[in-house]
Amino acid sequence: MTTTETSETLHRVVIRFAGDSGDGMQLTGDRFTVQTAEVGNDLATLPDFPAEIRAPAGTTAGVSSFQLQFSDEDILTPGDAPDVLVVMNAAALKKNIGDLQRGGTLIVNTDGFDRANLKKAGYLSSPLDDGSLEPYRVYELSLTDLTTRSLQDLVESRSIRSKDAARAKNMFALGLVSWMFSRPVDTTVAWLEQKFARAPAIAQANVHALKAGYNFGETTELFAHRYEVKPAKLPPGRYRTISGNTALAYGLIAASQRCGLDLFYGSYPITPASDILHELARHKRFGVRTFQAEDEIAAVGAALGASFGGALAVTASSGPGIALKAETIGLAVAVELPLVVIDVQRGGPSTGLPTKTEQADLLQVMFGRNGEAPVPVVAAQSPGDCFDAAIEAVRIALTYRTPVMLLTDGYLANGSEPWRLPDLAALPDLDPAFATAPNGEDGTFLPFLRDPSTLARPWALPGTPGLEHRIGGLEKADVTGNISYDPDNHHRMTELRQAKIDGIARDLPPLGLDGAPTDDLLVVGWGSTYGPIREAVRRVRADGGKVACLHLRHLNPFPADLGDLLRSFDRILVPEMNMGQLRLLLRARYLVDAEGYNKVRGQPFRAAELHAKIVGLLRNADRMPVATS
Amino acid sequence: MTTTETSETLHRVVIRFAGDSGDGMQLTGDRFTVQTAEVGNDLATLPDFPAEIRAPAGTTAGVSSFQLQFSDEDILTPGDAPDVLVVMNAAALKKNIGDLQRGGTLIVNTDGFDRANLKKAGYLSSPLDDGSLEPYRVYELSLTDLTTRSLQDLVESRSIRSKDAARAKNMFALGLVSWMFSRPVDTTVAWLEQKFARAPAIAQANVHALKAGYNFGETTELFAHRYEVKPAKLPPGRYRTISGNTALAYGLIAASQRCGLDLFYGSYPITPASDILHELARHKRFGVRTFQAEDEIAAVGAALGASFGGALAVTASSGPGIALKAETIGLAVAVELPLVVIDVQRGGPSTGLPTKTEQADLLQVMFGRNGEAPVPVVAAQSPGDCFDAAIEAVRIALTYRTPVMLLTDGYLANGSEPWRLPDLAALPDLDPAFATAPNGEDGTFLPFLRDPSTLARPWALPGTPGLEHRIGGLEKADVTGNISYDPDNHHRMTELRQAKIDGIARDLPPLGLDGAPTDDLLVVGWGSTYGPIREAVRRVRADGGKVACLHLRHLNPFPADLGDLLRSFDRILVPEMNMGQLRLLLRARYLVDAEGYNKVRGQPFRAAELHAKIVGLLRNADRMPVATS
Amino acid sequence: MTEGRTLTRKDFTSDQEVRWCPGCGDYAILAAIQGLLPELGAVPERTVFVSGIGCAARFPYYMDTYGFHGIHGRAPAIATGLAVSRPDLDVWVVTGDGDALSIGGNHLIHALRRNVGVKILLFNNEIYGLTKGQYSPTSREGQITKSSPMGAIDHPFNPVSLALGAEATFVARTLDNDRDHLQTVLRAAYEHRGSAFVEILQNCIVFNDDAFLSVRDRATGASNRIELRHGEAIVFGAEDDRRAVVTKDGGGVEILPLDEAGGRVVVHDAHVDDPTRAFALSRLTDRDGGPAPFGIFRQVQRPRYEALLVDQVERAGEQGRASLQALLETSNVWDVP
Amino acid sequence: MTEGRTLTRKDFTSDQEVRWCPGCGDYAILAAIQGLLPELGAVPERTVFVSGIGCAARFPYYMDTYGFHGIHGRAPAIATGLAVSRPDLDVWVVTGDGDALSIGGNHLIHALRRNVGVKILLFNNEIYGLTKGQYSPTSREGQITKSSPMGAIDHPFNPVSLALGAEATFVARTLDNDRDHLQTVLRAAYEHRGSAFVEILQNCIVFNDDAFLSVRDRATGASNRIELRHGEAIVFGAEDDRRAVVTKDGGGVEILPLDEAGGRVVVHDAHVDDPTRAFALSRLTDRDGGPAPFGIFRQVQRPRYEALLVDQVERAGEQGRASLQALLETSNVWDVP
Ligand SMILES: Cc1ncc(C[n+]2csc(CCOP(=O)(O)OP(=O)(O)O)c2C)c(N)n1
Ligand SMILES: Cc1ncc(C[n+]2csc(CCOP(=O)(O)OP(=O)(O)O)c2C)c(N)n1
Ligand code: SF4
Ligand code: SF4
Ligand SMILES: [Mg+2]
Ligand SMILES: [Mg+2]
Repeated sequence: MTTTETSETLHRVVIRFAGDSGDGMQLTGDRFTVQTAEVGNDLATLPDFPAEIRAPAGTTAGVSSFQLQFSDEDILTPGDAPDVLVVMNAAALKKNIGDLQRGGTLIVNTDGFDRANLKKAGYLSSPLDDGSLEPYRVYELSLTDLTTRSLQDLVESRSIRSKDAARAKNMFALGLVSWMFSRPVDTTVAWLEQKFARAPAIAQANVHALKAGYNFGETTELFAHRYEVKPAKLPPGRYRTISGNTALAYGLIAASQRCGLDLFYGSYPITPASDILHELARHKRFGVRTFQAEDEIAAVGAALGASFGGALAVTASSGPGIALKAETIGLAVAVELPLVVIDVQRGGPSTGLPTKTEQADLLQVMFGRNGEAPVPVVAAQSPGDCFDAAIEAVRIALTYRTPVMLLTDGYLANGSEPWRLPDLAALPDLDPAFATAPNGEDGTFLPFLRDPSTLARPWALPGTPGLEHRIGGLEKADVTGNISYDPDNHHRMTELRQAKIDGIARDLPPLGLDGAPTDDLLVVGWGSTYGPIREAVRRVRADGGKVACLHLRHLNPFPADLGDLLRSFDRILVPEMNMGQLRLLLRARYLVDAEGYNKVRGQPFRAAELHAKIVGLLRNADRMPVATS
Repeated sequence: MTTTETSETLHRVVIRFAGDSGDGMQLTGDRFTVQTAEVGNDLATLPDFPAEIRAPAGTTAGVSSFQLQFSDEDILTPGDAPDVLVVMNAAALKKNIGDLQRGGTLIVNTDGFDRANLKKAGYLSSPLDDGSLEPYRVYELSLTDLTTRSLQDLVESRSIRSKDAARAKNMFALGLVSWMFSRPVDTTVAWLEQKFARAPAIAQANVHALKAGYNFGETTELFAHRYEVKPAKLPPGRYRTISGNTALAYGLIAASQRCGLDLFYGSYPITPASDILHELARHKRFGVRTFQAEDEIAAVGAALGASFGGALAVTASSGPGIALKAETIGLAVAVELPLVVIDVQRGGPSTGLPTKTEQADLLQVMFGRNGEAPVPVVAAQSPGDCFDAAIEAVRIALTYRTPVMLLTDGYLANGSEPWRLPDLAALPDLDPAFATAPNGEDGTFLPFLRDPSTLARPWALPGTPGLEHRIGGLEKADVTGNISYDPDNHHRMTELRQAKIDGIARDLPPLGLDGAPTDDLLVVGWGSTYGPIREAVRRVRADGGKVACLHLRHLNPFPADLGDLLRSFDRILVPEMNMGQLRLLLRARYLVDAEGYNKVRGQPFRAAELHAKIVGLLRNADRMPVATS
Repeated sequence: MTEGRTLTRKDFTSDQEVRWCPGCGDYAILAAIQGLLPELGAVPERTVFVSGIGCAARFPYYMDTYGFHGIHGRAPAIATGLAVSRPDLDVWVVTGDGDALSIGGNHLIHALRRNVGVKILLFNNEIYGLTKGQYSPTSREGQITKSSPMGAIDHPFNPVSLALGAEATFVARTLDNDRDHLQTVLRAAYEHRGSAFVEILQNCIVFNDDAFLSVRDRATGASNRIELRHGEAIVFGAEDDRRAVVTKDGGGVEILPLDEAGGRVVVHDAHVDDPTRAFALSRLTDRDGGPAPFGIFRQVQRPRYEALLVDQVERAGEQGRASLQALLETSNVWDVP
Repeated sequence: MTEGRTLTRKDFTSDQEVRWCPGCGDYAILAAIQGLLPELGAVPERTVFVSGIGCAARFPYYMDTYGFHGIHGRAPAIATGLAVSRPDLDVWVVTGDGDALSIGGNHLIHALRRNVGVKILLFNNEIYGLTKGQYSPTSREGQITKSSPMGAIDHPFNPVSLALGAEATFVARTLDNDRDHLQTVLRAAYEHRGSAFVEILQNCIVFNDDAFLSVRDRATGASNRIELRHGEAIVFGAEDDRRAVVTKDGGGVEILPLDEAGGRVVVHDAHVDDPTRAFALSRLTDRDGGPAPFGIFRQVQRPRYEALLVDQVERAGEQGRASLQALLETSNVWDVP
């Protein structure tokens, strides 16, 4: 350490990297995340990028950003407003400056502010000169120039082109910020060397730039401060960072190992679900068979065919693709075979906002099929939780011989957090319990003779002698499964299918209420709003408000104790990134006058807005200590 | 008239014809319906046939039937239990006898009761001999034999084959029953001559058989009775009988004439919606363009393309096909173009019961799309009402530039009733109100600048100079319609789309409550349950019960006065041929503790079961005069 | 495969009543297949029939094997998933001209290009039977049906041409009422390693009777059937009216009286890799009431999709036993004590 | 059609920023089309671009015409409805290899068989661009992509073969970086009365750079391009390496050095009704880094779908003015006083 430097200890920091789509901001953020995890901080991330592969360079439409919150205590969200903003060009400044905390740190790459940049960003005069940045602690640096100069040798020796040198500026920035927040860069060095193993010169350039940035921080006298964020006191265990899509893929593989069935994953690429396919395709050694189908209908159809054959069958998509799968999911309901259907939700309707997050498919997955076709619905609440949610979806599908909808969203899919590796031995037992022998009198096989406790039907695999049978989408006679147009049978079968799904509630553990039934308000959520809701509730409590919260993993059927819990509160708030879908279900089922907080902005909630909403409600009801106002 | 005959006057009769799929029961029923309409009775019909083209001859699976109620007063349903049952074979007896009123009239074709017939029907001994038919007034006739004998000349002269002669037995039966209920057969004679114009011998055979049946009634002494049902006192006007599918097709043509746009009908065949396509394909002289697409997705896609081009665009299917259209309906929501989507509901889930009726697609059409994608929903309540419902759907689509879901069902589609021809001049004015000139400053065109009162956007047709614009499924900037990923814009557009649909409620007339807000119970229905609900309510009132009822044409948005009306009742019953879909919506929206009466039997409700349910509810609440118990 | 069991057609016949119209061509196909399977050494428990929706698609219910009556058009997709996860099974798809070529066209062509080991039997009756008589993608121009009262205006697909354009490795045509031919073709399809596409002309007696009269008529049909036999010159017709298929200038083939054919008679080669000649033959059709080719147009080897996939799984597995723990730890980990 | 207006490429250029990656082949196609339309006499208000989803499918936003950015795969369906209801418009479809051949395969082949008057431009980059690099139905066997880390195992479609198998009346291939060729082909497509299918090889610089190197390379590509010109012998190659396309025994065509070709050189006939020769030519591909044919494979006349439909509507109309009242009274009516 140089002598000029003082080191300040912070509890939590929110940092955002922003630049052009081509500037490598996602990669920078990813690496900073890994380095931060290594230091032992708790963290949460929020990548945000345009729907175009590379939207017009230099424009605000082309800005890509990555936000990360890290802390020495456990945290739940990627943070509302950044404390530190790194911008690579004028457009990135324009688009992000409004979010930066007053007094926050702004690191500007001045090389991204020439006239063309300013014009593309829509600036008439340079914001660097007009005083508009006064509220911030601004560091203006020629990052591109500093980077190229640090790589001059490599360029001169023709190891790399000068274009390549300029491209490494994100690594320079990463080095600098790593120094600033005292994060070691060794793993990034190793990672770069592996990633560019086939282009050693490029690897070298990036490593060089990274170290140059780090050293620049250390040697320059520009920065008065260096910060430290101490490790968080996380529960003991082995940790890694993980994104939701990866956790989901791992969860599926774990479930497949656990139940002893090969995983069949039928899918058609779509943002933000494609990465699950990419991840699984790399793990064929676990017996995973990935099938990139011609469309979503074929993907789910193939999965259902594989399920008939005895595979652990999974399909995934985002909203538009789930709509296409609707008819086949209905068939799966009718034939009662295990199937997991993953919906990584994104902004809608229609193509909507493909790279943004939203929770507006709940009613679609509940009701988006013809006829009475009930399907269990499970939702994940954080990136790491996607692992558990996947296993739970598989458990229900296998136990009840039913398609299960598993909901995640764009934020969970791409966001990441530290994740404590699960104790594999403690994962639930999953048993396919295939039918092996005739279940009828006189040795016949009755494919719709149900298990009296679960109402599940037998799953008999082709290849098993004596259990030959036919299934299909026409109504089936109870027990025998033969085609039946009998009116009473149809009513009975409709009731049985419903009762089977309703019965899943029996397995569910009691709901964990965070708070007391005597609190003044209950906040009910589901899915990725978990972090912001918990965070907001913490803050409200810190302000003296009495608020409880409840986060639902199971959206169909609802847990058996939900009704009583809801009815023990006078006021219920349901924040959702949709226009009130869970709220509709709760009101219809329990006749409780739940209120909504509904925003569809393609962004996760900020804890601050939820905090404000809750405090407002409590105040209206005269339930907020005045001191905090 | 022969001397042996006495004529009895009845108020209402329920008759059912039942036979093998190949026996022509649907045709017989249709003709009897027309003859009955001509006499001036009010009537309602219920065809019921297997999903197979010609299910196994002689088995109960192959039985096809047609039920008709006719009366001298206005009636609402095809009747619960038949007074008269005509069966052409043993299987038809087996399947239908349970429904016949005790003391009812049973006409049996004994030629359909040979050993093979009995075996196929699953009879161990002949029901004609074992006394089981004692509760009925049974007429055993060798219908087949009587028919062939009456056609002996034609067979002998080789004009027809003896197979053809036997086939005409349904006409013999029709003749007999026509005599019995004093209906003239002239129009059927004319109809037969036209239908078989290309095969005059077949025409002759059928006419012969028909008259032979009629004369048989007149001359034989078997029948003690002949019945008369006097004309009903219907509102004055010109009448015809009409089925729901035909009325729907006519409604679409009328709407197209009214708004001056050519009708584009994109569809893929599916039971029970195909007849709309067949009907429309015959009316190209009205400028109708029917397009039989390669699948349902193409059908709705083509319709949406046609709408972009300025046609009155309509697509139709049944539940499974509607599921397939979901993604494209979402696109229509996003691009805000007029489109009518018809769902002729049938038994589900999946392929379900293709030829049976059900109302279980309400939640699918409400929510079966990704993202927040609100769509107006309109439902028809009787066969003739399909005409008006179609026009209302078109009105909303054109006025609000939105896809509209129009719900009918298998019962409405195939059932028929007398229909008073509408006064065409009094049909609503429909104005496409195309954009013709730029609406922005400096002559630009803003495709998402909304009409302030309806929030509808301008509909600008290709071919119009100066209004060139692009639409699509990505989120659009308010006003300009350019692609926008702006968070606040997305929220605003989501709210605007919702507000536009909610605003439709402003146009809706006050709800017509049948009954008084002080009544003890409110029965709320929608769709084809109209008839049985009204009939049941009449009966309850006749018993002294105080019950009101309400039938909803608009299921989204709900009429503005619905909430107040609901809340003025202590008890609400919602009978539906599903597991409680409207009920869910009402409970969620108005927090009223509505109870359901839910049956999915593939059959319309019987007035009797609803009567029993209502009486039971009133009794439980001590609200039923004891006298009637 | 029969493991000492002697199976007969009864072992493949389910107890369900057959629900087709009397006289429907589907009956003959059902009987032919029930009779053939035991001969092929197939066993009921390892045989699966998958179908979509339509009259034809009711087929699985009548077979005492495993069966999956799917939804309209999706049978090739369902069958693909089944075959990929269970390459040990015999997977058959039974489909109609609407099911396979209208709503299911995409799944069909993708299954064929992938060469999934599924045998696809298309019962082509040139009509939608189950929905009571609308025109289909194989109906003829001008055909009057319920949905085309003024005549169909759609130019039809030629199923064999389409399959060849979609890279199919096995393509054949046969018909319902020639049991021997049907069984011969199906045997070859069964033995083909990869996807097999068989168009079976099938008479719908109710809605499109005699659509194939020129080639199906008991008396005269045989003389209009151009039998394709690998390695043989393509000559057909009645004794007194022998005709030959000959190459045509500018590509393609045509029909000439045998005595005018000269040296141009085509010798059929189903195994040649280039599908052009098979495509040329497919252009001879009975649309105008004339002769049409029957038999195996094309039969070439290409790796099966599921074999390639299994191979990747196995190769991946060779890298050592898969450990879940190791997988979770692929990324940098740290320990919190 | 321009009615005295003189239009330029600017009249077809919208004010929207073009959002493709720098160096993407799509730019050249866009510029070529914007430059061509005024020459063809097209007018912006009667021109409509319809697309699905993908990088290519962003095309309509950049044209100052009417435009409809649809959903994935459905552009041919949307365009069909538009063309059928508005035969007066010029309707173009812009689609990608995933959009047209994967999810949208069925709509594509049905539009082609119906011969709807829609011009379908398939930008084939052999990859899913917009979703960041998965293999597509035209990707090559063994291709390593995000979703095929061990190599793609799907046998690809040959888009030209598929279109021919689907009864297309106009089928052509061109490429992004040969503006003259592109414009010549598109002009012919525009003038064709019926559906036109044009495969445009397009370089995706980010996810599949140089996929078409053998035919697209600035220096050597031209010599590997087999130019198809109606009525001309098919000869190509560098000055010192002239090669010819010749007929092959057993059907199909192959490539020989010109001096070995003898009398077997194929004279291209795009107008012959039998699509066999065009199909044969389509089997020559650049998959192995060799030469491939460009130009118009097939161009034959068949009535347009929408013209046939309009004709039925008009013929129906000749039966006299349609009266709604009369329609309602077609069935027996009775009066209640
Ligand atoms: C999604 C969906 N669309 C439409 C239908 C209605 N439908 C059932 S079978 C069929 C066509 C049958 O024709 P084909 O495939 O030729 O079989 P065939 O009955 O002639 O054997 C149609 C349109 C359906 N069941 N599901
Ligand atoms: C229903 C649906 N499924 C999947 C997607 C995701 N998606 C968008 S474009 C695309 C493929 C693009 O490939 P291609 O058509 O070849 O176009 P390119 O981007 O290469 O130009 C996919 C899979 C989607 N938008 N909608
Ligand atoms: S409708 Fe035609 S295809 Fe269907 S069962 Fe009857 S005869 Fe066979
Ligand atoms: S990803 Fe490929 S196809 Fe898409 S814009 Fe970039 S270079 Fe073009
Ligand atoms: Mg058919
Ligand atoms: Mg592509």
